[in-house]
Amino acid sequence: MNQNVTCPVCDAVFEVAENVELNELLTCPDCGSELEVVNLKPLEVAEAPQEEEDWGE
Amino acid sequence: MSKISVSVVGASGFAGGELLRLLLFHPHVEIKQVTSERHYGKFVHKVHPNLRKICNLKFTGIGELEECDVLFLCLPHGEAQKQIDRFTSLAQRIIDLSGDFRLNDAQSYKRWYGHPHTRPELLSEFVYGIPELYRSKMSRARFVSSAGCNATATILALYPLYKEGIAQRNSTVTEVKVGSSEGGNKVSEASHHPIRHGCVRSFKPTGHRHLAEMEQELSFGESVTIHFSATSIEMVRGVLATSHVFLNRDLQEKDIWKIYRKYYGNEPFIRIVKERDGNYRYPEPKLVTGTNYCDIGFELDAQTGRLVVMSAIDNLMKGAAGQAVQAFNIMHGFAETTALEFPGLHPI
Amino acid sequence: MSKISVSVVGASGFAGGELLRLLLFHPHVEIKQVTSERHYGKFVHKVHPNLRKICNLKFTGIGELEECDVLFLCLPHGEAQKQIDRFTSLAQRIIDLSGDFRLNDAQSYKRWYGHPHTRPELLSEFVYGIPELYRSKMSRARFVSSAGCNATATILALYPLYKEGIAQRNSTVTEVKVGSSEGGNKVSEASHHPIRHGCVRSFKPTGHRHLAEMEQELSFGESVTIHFSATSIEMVRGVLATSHVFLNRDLQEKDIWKIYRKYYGNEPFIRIVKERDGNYRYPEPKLVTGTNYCDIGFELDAQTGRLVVMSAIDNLMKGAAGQAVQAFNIMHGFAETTALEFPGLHPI
Repeated sequence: MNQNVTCPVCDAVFEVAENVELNELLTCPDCGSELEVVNLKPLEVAEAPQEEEDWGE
Repeated sequence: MSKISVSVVGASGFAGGELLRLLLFHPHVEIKQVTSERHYGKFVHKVHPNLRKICNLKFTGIGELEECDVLFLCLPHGEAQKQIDRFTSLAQRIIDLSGDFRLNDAQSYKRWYGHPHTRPELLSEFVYGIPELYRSKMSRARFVSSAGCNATATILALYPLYKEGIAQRNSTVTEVKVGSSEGGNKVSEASHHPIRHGCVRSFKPTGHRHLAEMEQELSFGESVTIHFSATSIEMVRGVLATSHVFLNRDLQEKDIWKIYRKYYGNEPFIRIVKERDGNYRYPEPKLVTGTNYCDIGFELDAQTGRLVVMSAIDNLMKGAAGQAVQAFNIMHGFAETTALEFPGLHPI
Repeated sequence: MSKISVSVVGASGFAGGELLRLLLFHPHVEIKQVTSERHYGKFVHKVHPNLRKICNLKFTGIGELEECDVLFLCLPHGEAQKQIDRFTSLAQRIIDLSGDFRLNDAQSYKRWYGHPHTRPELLSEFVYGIPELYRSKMSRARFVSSAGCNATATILALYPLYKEGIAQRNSTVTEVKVGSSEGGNKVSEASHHPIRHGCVRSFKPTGHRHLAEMEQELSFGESVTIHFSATSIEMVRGVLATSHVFLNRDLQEKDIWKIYRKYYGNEPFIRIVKERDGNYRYPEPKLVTGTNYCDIGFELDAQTGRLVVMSAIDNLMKGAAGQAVQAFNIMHGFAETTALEFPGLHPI
């Protein structure tokens, strides 16, 4: 049975596979943020650090 | 299910051509007549070359209009008002793409267009043409007045914020960057290629007519002022509206996401585009070219309470013909995306 | 009728993205897997933003490929050759969009690509991917090798003239004007915007690889030479091939019309565009952007016997993904225009 998790960045609620592992990286389907599983029971995610690529002029 | 007979009045312009492109592929539509005085008797594909080998219709004259189920009006400013009785006698439903019946209030029309409306009593008969705001009224409407392109982009960006009352009402500054097709197919010195090419032209720093619709739709009973400017850039189709909204309370990014999701989460033609990486992190007009999408993105400056909202549309699609077909689908109970499925091109 | 299961190998490039755009709207197709090593695990719409809200697929790895009915290969040069046995074991039919299996003759491959072909015995198994030339062979084929974009535009323009034998075989001069998307999505100094913008860059005055296919398809058993050059201009999608053909007999304009009508009169994707007035009198690449059309026009200089033939395509559509889907439709007996109905935009 899949579990639901809430994205800390945009508050979207999305489904995650039941066998998700600690420190696994997920992508929020709404805002695309990279999230890291920081706790399994209860399931918790936090924003994964992303290096800032340059973009634009 | 028998097809809906549709005629397009004034179909030689860019919006009329785009409408034909969509209607020719609409499964429930039979195009009956297509009028243009200037191109009377000519093949439609002579004026709309993308319809070569697809459409063998010829332009007929407005005087030869016959009865049909739905009339789309793509006439120059003021013409729809003049001939409205004739049109309403010919068709059960009318979708007007001009500005004639967009405003609910005759005084506001006179203020913005400089002359009084000739049929003020009809203004309230027309539903304002943004489905995301008036879907239920539209489903029962006989007349719809399609919204202006800049107005559509700006209203869709600001509507949730003004409805929730989190914006300082009279502080929003909006600047649209627009393409040359907004001027229509009438040629002028200013649109002559060697002059127009590469322009970053501040053609309306103040007093743009579409302001009337924005203030009408964002007022919710209390007067509101939007500080609006328009700049044309090196583009044919496309509008990017950049709105600077000054919030009246402390909010976080997540709160803004929640508000937009609340209003637009289930909308088939609105996408929230706000990404941390990649080449297209905020709405980009070229990506919605030919589609009926309005992409909306934002960034919150927490220190100053300024929320920058970006909205991108194709002025000929969500800003004109696409939105008119969306309204047509709602008025007839068809799936709203019918004939509006084109996803856009990348790269373009 | 159950759907055809299709996987796209190497789908993060421009051609792969265009293929997905078409296949996602193909009524008989079920997309099974989409591979990209570089973007493994990412949403497809991160790389192809026009597929936002339309496709929730994620890229998988080539190592995880499973059996399916049809494999589209969009791999870099040489990769299809290397892994062909694995691919033929996974799928009944293969459509390869690379240049690996375009040439029938191993010697010619070595001459043009500078290294020997690793699986020459398979070359004759692949049908060359221009449906207008090989429709019946394609309908029975297991493998098809999609044609190059410049080659497609040039071959379709010249084929009727060479087949009828009215051209001086080794005198034709062809110059293609092309857009930046031909270079694919790999970035380079030369494609850096401040450098690439506004270029009229003679990047291949001689020795363009696609020449091999042109000479192969226009030879009819006797060797032929096409004098070919390529110039990139301010455009993203599009090819305009301008061919100067020196006729070997006195002919009039209507003879040329007759020849083109004889070969292409019933072709769904070829339009003869030659008009005396209007803004688009000869083929215009921007008008076929996003479509599978090849527009062909011509002008005869009776004094000198020079026939100028102009042909316009979208290099990502008729020059790649569109033509691959056209072949797919033929191989499966579907209507050839299935999922290829988009008429193009005007103005654009």
